[in-house]
Amino acid sequence: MVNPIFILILSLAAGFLLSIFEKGGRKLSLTVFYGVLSFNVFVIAEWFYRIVFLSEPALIINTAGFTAPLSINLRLGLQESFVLLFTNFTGLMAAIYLFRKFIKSHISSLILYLILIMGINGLVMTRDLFNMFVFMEIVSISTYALTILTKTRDSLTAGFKYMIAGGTASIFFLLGVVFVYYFTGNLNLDFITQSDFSHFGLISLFLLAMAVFIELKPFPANGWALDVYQSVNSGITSVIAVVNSAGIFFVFYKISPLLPVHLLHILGIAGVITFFFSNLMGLKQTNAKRLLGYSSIGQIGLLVASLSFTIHYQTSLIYLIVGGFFVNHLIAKAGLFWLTGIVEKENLKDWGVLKNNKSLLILFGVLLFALSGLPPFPGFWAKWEFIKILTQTKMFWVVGTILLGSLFEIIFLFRWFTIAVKGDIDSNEKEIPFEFSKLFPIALFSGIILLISVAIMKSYYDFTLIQLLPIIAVLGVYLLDFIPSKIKGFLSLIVVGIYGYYLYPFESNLQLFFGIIFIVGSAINIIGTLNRKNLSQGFYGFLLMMIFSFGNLIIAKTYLEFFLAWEFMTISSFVLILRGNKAQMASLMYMIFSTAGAYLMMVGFSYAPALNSNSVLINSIANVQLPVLSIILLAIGFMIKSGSFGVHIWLPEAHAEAESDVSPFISAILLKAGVFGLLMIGISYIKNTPSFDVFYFVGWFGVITALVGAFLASFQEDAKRLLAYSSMSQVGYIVASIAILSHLGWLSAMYLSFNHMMFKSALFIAIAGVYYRTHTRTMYEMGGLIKKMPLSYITVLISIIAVSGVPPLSGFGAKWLIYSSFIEKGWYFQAGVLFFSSGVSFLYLYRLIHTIFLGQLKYEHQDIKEAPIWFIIPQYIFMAGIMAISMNPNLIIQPLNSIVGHYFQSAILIDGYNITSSLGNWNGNLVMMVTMGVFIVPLLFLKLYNGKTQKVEQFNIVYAAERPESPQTTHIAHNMYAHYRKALGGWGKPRIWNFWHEATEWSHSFGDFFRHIYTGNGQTYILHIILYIVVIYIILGV
Amino acid sequence: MNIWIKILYAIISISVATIYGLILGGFVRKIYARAHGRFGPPIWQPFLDIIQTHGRRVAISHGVMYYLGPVFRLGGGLGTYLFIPVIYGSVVFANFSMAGDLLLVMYFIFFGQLGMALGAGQGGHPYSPLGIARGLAQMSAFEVPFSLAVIAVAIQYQSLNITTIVAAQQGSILNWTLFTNPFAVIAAMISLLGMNMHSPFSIVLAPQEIPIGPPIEMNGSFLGILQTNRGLFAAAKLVLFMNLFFGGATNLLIMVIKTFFIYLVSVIVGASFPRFRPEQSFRFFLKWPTIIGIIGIIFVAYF
Amino acid sequence: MKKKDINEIEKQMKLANEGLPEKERALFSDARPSSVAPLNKYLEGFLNWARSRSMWMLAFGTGCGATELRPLMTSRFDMSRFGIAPRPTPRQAAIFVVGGYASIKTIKRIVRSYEEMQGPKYVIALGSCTINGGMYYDSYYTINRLDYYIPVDIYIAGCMPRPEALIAGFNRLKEKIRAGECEGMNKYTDNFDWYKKNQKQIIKDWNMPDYNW
Amino acid sequence: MIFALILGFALLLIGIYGMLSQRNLIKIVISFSIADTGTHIIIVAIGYLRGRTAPILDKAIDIANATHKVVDPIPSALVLTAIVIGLAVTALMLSFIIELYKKKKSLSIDDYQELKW
Repeated sequence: MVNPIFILILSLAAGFLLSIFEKGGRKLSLTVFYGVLSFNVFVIAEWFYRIVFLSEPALIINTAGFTAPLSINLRLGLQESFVLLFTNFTGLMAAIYLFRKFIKSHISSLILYLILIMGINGLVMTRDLFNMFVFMEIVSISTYALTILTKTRDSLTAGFKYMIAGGTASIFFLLGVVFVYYFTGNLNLDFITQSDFSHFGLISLFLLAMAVFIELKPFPANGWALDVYQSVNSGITSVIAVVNSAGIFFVFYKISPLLPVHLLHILGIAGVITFFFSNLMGLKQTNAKRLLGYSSIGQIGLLVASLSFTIHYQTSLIYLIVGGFFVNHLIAKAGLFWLTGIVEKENLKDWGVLKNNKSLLILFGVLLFALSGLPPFPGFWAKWEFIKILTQTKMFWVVGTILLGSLFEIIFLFRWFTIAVKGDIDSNEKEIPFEFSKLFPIALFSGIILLISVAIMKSYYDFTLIQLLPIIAVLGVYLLDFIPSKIKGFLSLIVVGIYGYYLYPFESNLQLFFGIIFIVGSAINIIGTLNRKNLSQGFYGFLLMMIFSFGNLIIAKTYLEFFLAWEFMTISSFVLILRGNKAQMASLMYMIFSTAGAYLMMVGFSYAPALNSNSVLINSIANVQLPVLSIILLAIGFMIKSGSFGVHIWLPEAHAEAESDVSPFISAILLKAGVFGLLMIGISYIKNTPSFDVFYFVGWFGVITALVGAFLASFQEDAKRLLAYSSMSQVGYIVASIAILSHLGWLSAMYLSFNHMMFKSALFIAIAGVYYRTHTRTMYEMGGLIKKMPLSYITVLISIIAVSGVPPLSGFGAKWLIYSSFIEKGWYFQAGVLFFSSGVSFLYLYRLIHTIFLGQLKYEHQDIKEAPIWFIIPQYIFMAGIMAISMNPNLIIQPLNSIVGHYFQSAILIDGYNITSSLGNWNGNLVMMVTMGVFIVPLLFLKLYNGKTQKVEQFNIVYAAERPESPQTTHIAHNMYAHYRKALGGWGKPRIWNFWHEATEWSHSFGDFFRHIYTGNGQTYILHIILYIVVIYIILGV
Repeated sequence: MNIWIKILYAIISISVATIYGLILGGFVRKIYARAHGRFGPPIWQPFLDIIQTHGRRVAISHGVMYYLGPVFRLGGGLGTYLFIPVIYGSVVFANFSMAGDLLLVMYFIFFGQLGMALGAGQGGHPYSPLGIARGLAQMSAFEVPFSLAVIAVAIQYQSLNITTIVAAQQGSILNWTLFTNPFAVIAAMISLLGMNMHSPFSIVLAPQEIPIGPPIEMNGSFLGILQTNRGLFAAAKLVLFMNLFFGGATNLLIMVIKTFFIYLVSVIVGASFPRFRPEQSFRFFLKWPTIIGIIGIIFVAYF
Repeated sequence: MKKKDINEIEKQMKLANEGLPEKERALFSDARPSSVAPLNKYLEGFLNWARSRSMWMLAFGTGCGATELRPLMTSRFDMSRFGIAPRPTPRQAAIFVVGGYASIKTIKRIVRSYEEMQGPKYVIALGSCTINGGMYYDSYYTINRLDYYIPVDIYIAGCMPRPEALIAGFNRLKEKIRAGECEGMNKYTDNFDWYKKNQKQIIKDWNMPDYNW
Repeated sequence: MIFALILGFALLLIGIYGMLSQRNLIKIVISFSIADTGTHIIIVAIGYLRGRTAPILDKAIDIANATHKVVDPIPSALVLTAIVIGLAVTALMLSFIIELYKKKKSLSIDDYQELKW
């Protein structure tokens, strides 16, 4: 137990003595240097341990034998020890990171570094404003000097700008301090209260706050900081961005109780604006370190905002929110800055080199996901609670700005990530050299942030193991990644089986139904992945993560559990999509749209009233009256996931570019998560009808989605894209049926969901098999494969009949239910649109089967074989399901009838095989029998009456008395529905795509426009600072 | 009811419909010929053609789907017909209409078309998919006014059951949907023009552009089956329209008269107009008849 | 012979298809056509009756005689009253009307189209040129006798024959079909090698299979 | 004292104006120094509390009430420290300028704006 004052003393002493030690060689001085840094960490760690776990009171250290206010006092409480532990530890790590640099550099850099750390320690602990100024200046001067550790012209310029900006800020701080003294006669924070200040005295606090605030780099008075981040050595940058920022933020935290609420709010809003604009400007940034700088500035803005808006809430919440943002941002940022130093690529485009270095890539991923505020990282929890507070206090503008800013951040961070995973690299690119001293801190920080995440989940939220399962899956499979992928696949199958068995005792049958779609459907689809030949590193981990999150979605008991599972689902599916060969753009779009949806849902859930039962969400939400705003936001969120019209553009890309055995998961199962969510809102909706009929519009969106999806599918050349749009269309039907809010409607929605899961899985797996053999997805490059891949053909045939709704297969049941429900409800025009889209669906279905399997076989496909057995097995499992339901629709209709019966009065009568609705009836079995009959009779007739039948080959066609030139010119497949496109005229333009494209362009242009205020001229930056203070002053209106 | 008797009735019903449909086809050719100032073939010419095609000694087949295509087609025709109650109150001609309602019939129409499209597709001839692409596109377009009309009928009678719809139209000629909901009937009749694929909507078979389109490779019995189906399917569609919009029929004679006049509409239009280009046809269906269909729905639902 | 034996022989008698490049061989059927015996008297008679009354023709405008085919469809001559109907594809046609002189380029197409028709099939040769070359008797690029290349059932002489003559020819063909005399298809398969030899003698760029199914 | 205060503020404003208007790096540093000095003068001017004595603990002051009788020595200490710090910063700035000049042979701040946006 060492008095923390020794940190200061020892550091200072060592700092002075280092140049003497240097005489004994660099080894000795380095030993002393690292020894002191470690000592600091050790001392603080011990104090932290005592305060947190042994509940010791905060330590007050009086200096010079006097009590405060006459003397300066230091305080080491919970907050201080936490911040100090963090800063000292980061300082040590950064020093380790800089080890190679420190071996060679001048001894003064070691001294400066020690003094810097010492200054931070003092800054955090001191309770005296004057002392604070001194420490701040110590920190600043040592930082200025350290900026030129790597002496380049850029770092010199940046350092100079930094100095004049910092100097200006310190003038204001000095003025603030002296005014505080003038008005209160005191400089000790423990002895000053807000009431000590007259109205006029607020000016002193204002100056003080502004000086600190300027050091925290608010937009737009922060150009100097960006330059520093960009140009200075990564190790030092990490110290400036993390250690310094942490210290200065803590100063802000210390003086914040003094600040009047409205000033605090203005600063909070300034923080939000900073967050928004720096992320907006980050969009256009291509320099990795400067980008991190933008992100850093933004995050600090968010940190300030979170502190300003939550300061009056309970302490544990502040710890979670502010602490969460703090830890999350700083750890991630430190790690990322260090990474930039290792990769040494300035331009983001060149970051594809990471692809060859898996361990760096993983670290990069962890840190980036953390920085983006995705679960399980602390930033997620902080954001969730923060948004909740803001929403409940109806600060919607702030919420919107923060979330939009976060979205921009997601965009540039994930663009970076996708480049790192999938970007192009030079073939003569050198391997990234391995340096333990550089890698170690990053790895350690990644580990720490994961540990903190788990700690928050376990201790603050009390999550059970099952909620942690998605993370455990990823980490667990990562450890087992050396096993061949087939074994991993079988293991996954078993694990999913056990997981399903564990989940099985559901509270409601609705859960069971979705359990079957999610878990059983996934399990069957896993069989398709067994075809993988190589190690498939990381694949099964994220696959399991996705499946577990599906499961967790349906057993979620609170909004947070639901949302957590939702986010895990998004993350895992994003990674899975990104594994595709050309999936860079696709996965990015998926991530952006998913995140936008998730943010809307976050607000929606935050605004929803608290649940008051311990039942699963899907049950307990029935007792809650969701406000209209919540319903709208949640509905949009879910509809983004289900690919509704307007927000569908991610869908075809993601489905098409994902690996072909991943697509069935995305299309057949993932989209159902949105369906599940909509049903969940619906359950609340029917019990507590809101004043505004949101679902009427949802219904319209559903039918338009169905129509547009069908048209878009018809105009695709890419088989998987076609299937993707088909999914969009089908889910449109489902969404519209849910929106009907009637027994028949929900029956049809669930029936179609189940059916869609089966036939779309089968279709995607079949196409996966075709792709596996032909290596192309472009349909017109195939053709005539029926003779080569008959089993796949049969799957596709049965599936497209099921999709199209042609009797006697199960698809007709869906159509019958849907139209009956629409007409029953009185949604006549919607039904008309659905009829139209179901007519259009024939176009793409025929195109799919014809251009791939019928027509002319190409030369290069003359000796391909049937798809591998692992693709055939799942297909035929699904086929068996479709045929069973087709023969006996009661297999599914009856259970669904009872499930939906919980929510609505049953509207159908089941009598044997006959199902009667209020409008008509349908006897699936009889239809099947009659169809069999009318099929077999002509077949026998044909067999009997056809003369000698000669089987001929593909070129034995009449061809205007000529012979076909080549299969390519004889196969009608390219732009098959050109005439329809022509007929549609202006309606066929990709307006939605253009809209989002324009939105992207505009936001990038705005970002570019705003970042031009950073002219690079130091004087302009000073002007910004001064103007900023003046403007805030005017707004404050003191 | 004994299933065998049911099947026997079905066979009778189908035979009547097929013969009627084929004769109707012959009659139409006669009408066309007269419009051209010719004598034209005898009315029973379709039968001769069918016998002749079945009498071919050799037939070529491009594969399994090609073989099954016509089977699907005729199956579709048979099924469509079998799910429609042909004569109101008749046991023999009730067919298997208890298996489902109007929606079933509407979707069963696609059964044959899809199967035929697949068969033609395996034929490997470029004109087949061209014709099918036109056909499918046109179908999706004329389905719009037709489905709007069907919705209007469903609203009007609060039922999708064809027998119920027919029953509601009994009593007086003014009870026919034609008079109670003229807009829906107009929309449906225009889409019938498309379904029957006479000019100006004969873009699928268009012998001058894409020599006969989908069935270009069809020969021998394959073609014979298709021709048989053409008669049956025409009869089925006409009976459906008669049931939905023209009061149904209580005996065979009325059925023949009504369906003949319904068909005459297509024939007259067909004999008077040249062919549309495909995109003109799609646009046409998505414009005027659709608007009329919407008016039809508004008319029954909100007035 | 038993059916099994026939199959066996057929298997041995695959066509060589030497005119085709290697990679296209699999794209064309190499089955050799075989003759099909008529059914028993009554059944064949019935079918022949139907065939004679439903004459689907492939109106292949090979030469100038094709000009005379068109008026047949008009209201003046109205061939449809005889059950004659044009078909757009050889697959569905039973009567091949060779409309006049056949140049070597055309004879290739004639052979191809003829072989693509499904039997029983009949050939009407129009105009003198198909009989003896007519005015092209000494042309270097026109064949003189059509029935060296495909079996012809009816010749309609004249340069050119009027539509009335054509109708007379059709009626004569009708009678021949009724009488069961038109077995040109079997003649072609029975003398397949002879016909092929003749065809290949004049068609130099033989880039199609030996029999166009 | 008021005069000192006004002078301090005047110097501060002049310094800031100089920092904003001068293009020469050295002149900017000089302006900064002027502003800094202005601040120091302000501190000195307002650091004195009217009616209290110097913070020297001798007999004249009752030790128990010392906190209410004496002027806190902090402002004076503050000024001293601030001067020292200002000096350090100025020195550092000048050394940066030297380095910059070595690199680019220019003293105009306009020549050092490659880092931007």
